[in-house]
Amino acid sequence: MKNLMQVEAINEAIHEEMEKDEAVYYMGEDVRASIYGASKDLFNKYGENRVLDTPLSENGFIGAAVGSSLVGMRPVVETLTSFMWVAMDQLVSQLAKMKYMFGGQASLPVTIKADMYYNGSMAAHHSDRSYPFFMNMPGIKVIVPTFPEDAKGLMKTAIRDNDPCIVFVDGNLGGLKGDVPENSEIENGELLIPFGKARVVKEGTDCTVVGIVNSNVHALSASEKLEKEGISIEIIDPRTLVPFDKETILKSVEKTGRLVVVDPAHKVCSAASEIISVVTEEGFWNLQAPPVKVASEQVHIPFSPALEPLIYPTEEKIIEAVKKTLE
Amino acid sequence: MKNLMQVEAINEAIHEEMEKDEAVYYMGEDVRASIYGASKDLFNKYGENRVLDTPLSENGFIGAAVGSSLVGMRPVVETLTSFMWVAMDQLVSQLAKMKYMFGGQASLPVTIKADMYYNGSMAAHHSDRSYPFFMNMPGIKVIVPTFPEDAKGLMKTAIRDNDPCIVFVDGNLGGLKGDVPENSEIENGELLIPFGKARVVKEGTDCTVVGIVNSNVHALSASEKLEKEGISIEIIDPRTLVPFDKETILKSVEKTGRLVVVDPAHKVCSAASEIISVVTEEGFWNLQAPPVKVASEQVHIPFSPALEPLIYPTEEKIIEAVKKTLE
Amino acid sequence: MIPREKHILMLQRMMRIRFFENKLIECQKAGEIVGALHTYTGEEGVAVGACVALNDDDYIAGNHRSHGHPIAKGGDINKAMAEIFGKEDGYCKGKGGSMHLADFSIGILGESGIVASSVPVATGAALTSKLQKKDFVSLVFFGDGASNQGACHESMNLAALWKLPVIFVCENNQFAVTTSYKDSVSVDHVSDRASAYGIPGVLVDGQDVVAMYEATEQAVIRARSGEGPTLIEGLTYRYEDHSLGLANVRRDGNYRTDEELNDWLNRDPIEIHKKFLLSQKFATKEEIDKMENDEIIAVDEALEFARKSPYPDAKQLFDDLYTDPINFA
Amino acid sequence: MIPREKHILMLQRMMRIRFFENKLIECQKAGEIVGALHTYTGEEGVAVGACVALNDDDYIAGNHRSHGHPIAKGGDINKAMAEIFGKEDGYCKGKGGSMHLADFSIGILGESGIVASSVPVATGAALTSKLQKKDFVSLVFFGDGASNQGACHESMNLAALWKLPVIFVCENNQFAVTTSYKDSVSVDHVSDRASAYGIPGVLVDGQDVVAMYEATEQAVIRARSGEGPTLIEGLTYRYEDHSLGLANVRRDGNYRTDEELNDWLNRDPIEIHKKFLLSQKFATKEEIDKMENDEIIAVDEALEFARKSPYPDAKQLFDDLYTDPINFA
Ligand SMILES: Cc1ncc(C[n+]2csc(CCOP(=O)(O)OP(=O)(O)O)c2C)c(N)n1
Ligand SMILES: Cc1ncc(C[n+]2csc(CCOP(=O)(O)OP(=O)(O)O)c2C)c(N)n1
Ligand SMILES: [Mg+2]
Ligand SMILES: [Mg+2]
Repeated sequence: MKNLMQVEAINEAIHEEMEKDEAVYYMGEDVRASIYGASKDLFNKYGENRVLDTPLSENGFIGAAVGSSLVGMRPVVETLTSFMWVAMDQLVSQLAKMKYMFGGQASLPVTIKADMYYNGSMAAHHSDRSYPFFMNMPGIKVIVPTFPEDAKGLMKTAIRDNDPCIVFVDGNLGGLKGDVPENSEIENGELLIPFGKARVVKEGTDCTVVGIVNSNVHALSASEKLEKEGISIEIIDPRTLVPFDKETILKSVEKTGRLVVVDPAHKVCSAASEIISVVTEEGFWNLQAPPVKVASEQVHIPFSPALEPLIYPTEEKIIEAVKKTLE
Repeated sequence: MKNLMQVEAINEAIHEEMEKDEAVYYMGEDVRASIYGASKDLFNKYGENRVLDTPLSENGFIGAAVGSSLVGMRPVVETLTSFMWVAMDQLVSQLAKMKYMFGGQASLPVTIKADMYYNGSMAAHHSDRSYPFFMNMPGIKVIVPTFPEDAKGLMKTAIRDNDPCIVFVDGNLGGLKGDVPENSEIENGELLIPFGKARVVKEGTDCTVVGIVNSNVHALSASEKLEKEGISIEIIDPRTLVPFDKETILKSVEKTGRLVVVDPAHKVCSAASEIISVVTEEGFWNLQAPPVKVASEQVHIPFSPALEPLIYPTEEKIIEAVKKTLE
Repeated sequence: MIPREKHILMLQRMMRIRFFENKLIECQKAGEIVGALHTYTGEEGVAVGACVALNDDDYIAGNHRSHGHPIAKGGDINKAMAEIFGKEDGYCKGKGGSMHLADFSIGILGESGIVASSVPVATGAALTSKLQKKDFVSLVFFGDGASNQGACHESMNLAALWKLPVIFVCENNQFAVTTSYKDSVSVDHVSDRASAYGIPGVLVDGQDVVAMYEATEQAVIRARSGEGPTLIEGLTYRYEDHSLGLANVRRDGNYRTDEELNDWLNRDPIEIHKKFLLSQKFATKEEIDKMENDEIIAVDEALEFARKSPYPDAKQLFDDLYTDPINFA
Repeated sequence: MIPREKHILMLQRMMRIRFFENKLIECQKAGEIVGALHTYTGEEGVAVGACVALNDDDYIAGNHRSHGHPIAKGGDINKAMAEIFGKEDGYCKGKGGSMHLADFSIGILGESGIVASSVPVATGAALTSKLQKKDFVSLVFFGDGASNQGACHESMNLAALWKLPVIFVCENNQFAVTTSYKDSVSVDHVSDRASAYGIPGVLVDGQDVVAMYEATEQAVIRARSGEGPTLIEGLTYRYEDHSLGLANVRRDGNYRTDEELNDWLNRDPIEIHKKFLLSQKFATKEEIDKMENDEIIAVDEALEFARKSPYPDAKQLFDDLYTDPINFA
């Protein structure tokens, strides 16, 4: 076991995959200088043919990644969710649609590492959390790691996956520390976390709390406080939203009878909306109280540190929501 | 009263608003030739300074519409939902965010008429139904007319509204005929349908069916068949998804105890998911059965006429869903 | 010197496209084909000249006007026709249709319904060639209208910077639907824009298949030797209106005159090349007639093939979305 | 001939920007400011030369490096400072912050955090001028890095086609974060790309505020007389690293040398203009010292203003999203 920050765990995943497979290359803006940390030492180690600094042309270079993947490469592209709007042409019309449209001829092993720098006084242009959109649009796998171990294992699985994956990396979790097993401690020698399998972060009996990215951290601290009041919550991290592990959540709700979904995306048409709709459709008779959504307020992200924190799910909002289900 | 097709009703709305206000202009690809019908006779009537054919640069010209709106114009832009991906930069970062980001200084009276040509063998690149995304992203009003009267009245309201509006026009409804009141028959002389007020398309007692765009047509025919079996459904057309008239739906579910939401968008994170999540959060105790989502299958739109119709909500699927709520 | 076989091949492929398209026009009018149908008649010289200058393992990508490119590259017209009919034996098992033909096995990376959207993709294929030190090139077709999309700018800059072996071929058929390129491109020629990237820009008579071949050949040599991309503009004309699937677009607004169309009909790329072959004694009238006849038969057979092919089965709906089926929410 | 007052005004505004930015740097280091902070020191000549050549009712739009532009246009530094502090009296009531200053009342249509994203917007403001037969112009600032975005291509083409009164000002400060423009722009100069749109492209020494003024003045004349857009490239340099808010970016990878920085420091736009004023006897040393002092005081007052301004109240969170509050699902 070693104790790593999430960003270090992701960096390790990329190193291991680049080491293992020459077809993997890393591309993005200023990735050689590693300005966001995840590409640390890649350039020194793998050189200019495998670590590409791009011009400021996200649509162009994401499209280039797509094209290169069709004929033998396995690109890993670093960007921010907020810079993906300018690249939606290639993300939607090509990356997401191409395989199906061509009857399966295309293989698109592209991984996009999309950083979400919300909650850091970056204002509306830099704080997007756009995974609900990519849940609605078929064709891409939507990966939402929380803990360092999962971040490493899911990133490795994404790079090895033959379908397009977007790994949404929560900037609030970059410094989150956690135990990550050494490869020598793992049965087959490497950490690969499968897609579509939720993690039960904490078992509990009174209410199921599903958390997306940073929400799991808030849910854990809420849990401690709730415990003191004799309330036991079960925390579930879906880890991937496409594919989605419905069963683990439905089973948990069968046990607890209650559901709170915590999601830093804007609340309307959020991942939380989807999860609540699915559980009510399929687990209705197990629900003993209305499910509660704790998601971001339906407004853009304001700059002011006096306003921004009001937007997001917090420990307090989770506690309140859980109690509401128990009224 | 006159009997108009939806596309004629929309054309009438644009004519009336251009007549009334010199600041309104119409812009898009080949709009002078009116290749999609809605801009019929605009060019003859208002000339080259008010009806602009653009180069094939959606990001550029939608951005130009945005900029022009900031300093006095009221652009109406015609495009297809599928061509909006290339323009997401301007739609999201400017059109949706600018007013809030600048503390209210910006006023953006932009109307986008976004045609959805799904269900016409146009394949994956031309069949998008992207309103769920614009529900998730704050800042834009999301208008989803069904019947010709509403299409005219909502289009006029949109053009007159001081906020950005996207009017999602269902290509399947272009030829749908309906009665539209003459201006002389209307109290204040013109047809303006307010945003955020649902239309009760048909009253009923056993199950509430919420329909988005073309789904209302299917719901109406389903209703006739169900009636013969003694099942009475209440059909509600929200008409606008942002703002959203939650009350009318909650009240209806209070009466019927059952809910089916019909939505041609991809089912995951759809408008249907959102509506179901809201009704379960706020109307849980009125529900006598699990709500049912009838939305498009989670797959891209295939070209083949043997496959495409399998994707969308149909009369049969609605009948089945309604019966399921009554089991 | 272009070998004789290539000259013959170019005539053959042009004729194949012409007959293929004309057959589709018939079927479309008879109501046998659904959806949009953008035909390539009149423009055959551009795609054929360009593709015949490529090797089999070079790549191409294209756009909504999508039948000419794959046929020019040597695609299978049975599969192409079946795809346009939405049938199981089509190139994409019926999932793509007219606007999305593709044959990865012979370097056809696919047609794209969103204009200019293939341009970055083709640039990316060229990036693989460079990174893997291969020597294949990649060529992309796009229209005069599409040239105004930002995707073209970004790709040309990237390709020029990284010296990627990609060839940008603008098919300037004078219009984007009803809009003249003079009203949408702010310089005289799309190829003039090459200077903005420091790459060669070549203006070619697209009705002269030999000229297209030669320009492409130069670009291929440049690309394979690591010198980077070339922008070629082929001046051409489409005989039909924009899309047969949208009847209301046809001639609407009188966007072009009969005289203009006639002028171009008098410079038909197939007729020009036939004359060239005869004048150079590369083929006799009889040989050409025979070729023509063979192509007519091949297209008839393709139609038979398409008609006979079954529609895809409902259970194929979810195939090919991901490598393996997955669970959604 | 540029009137003396304009020369004086240019020095004033450049000094105001310099002191404003240096004050922010202090506050940032002291932890008093949160978020990203992209400073404009070193580049003052570009924005000031450009903006002083405009009228008050002309429009500008800018980017993430966002304080210099509004100050150059005559913006209120109290409101600008308060905004950067996230306070209620800020330009955007604290909602925008450093990257989104705007003052619609004096033609500042706002700074944009997404690079190149203001370029179409400014083009649209110019469209209003044309459609309403007004005579205002619109000017947009963007970086060397941003010039590679498709938005620039689409806007320049549109503006050139429609002869819109817009001026595209590329601030070539040599880098996008750590990436040299030589590694991101495939031609020698961004201004070389003007030929791709048939518009004038002007390369200017951005450290010479007078040269920037003159180039802009020419572009304004052209724009107002209906001849269309101009692309101006001002060569300049940023003294600080990309963003003070991202400490890990600073000098990372040694993307530039101390020598290079020193060479540029020796060509400081403020010092150059001071010398010019003295040499032309437009101002005495004492007058300049006095101006300098006044600006220092003004910036100190702005800081006081910002510090004293209250934070916005929680109930303002939902204001300004729509014209009137609406109901969501
Ligand atoms: C992004 C986008 N905008 C608009 C369209 C609709 N459209 C399809 S083809 C076309 C015209 C294309 O003109 P050009 O690029 O010159 O190609 P041509 O049809 O002339 O071969 C248009 C406007 C589209 N498919 N994609
Ligand atoms: C679309 C987009 N991509 C990336 C970024 C991140 N980013 C912000 S500023 C910047 C560099 C911009 O360089 P340049 O345009 O030259 O302006 P400068 O900072 O040098 O003034 C980058 C990469 C962004 N804000 N928007
Ligand atoms: Mg064309
Ligand atoms: Mg720069």
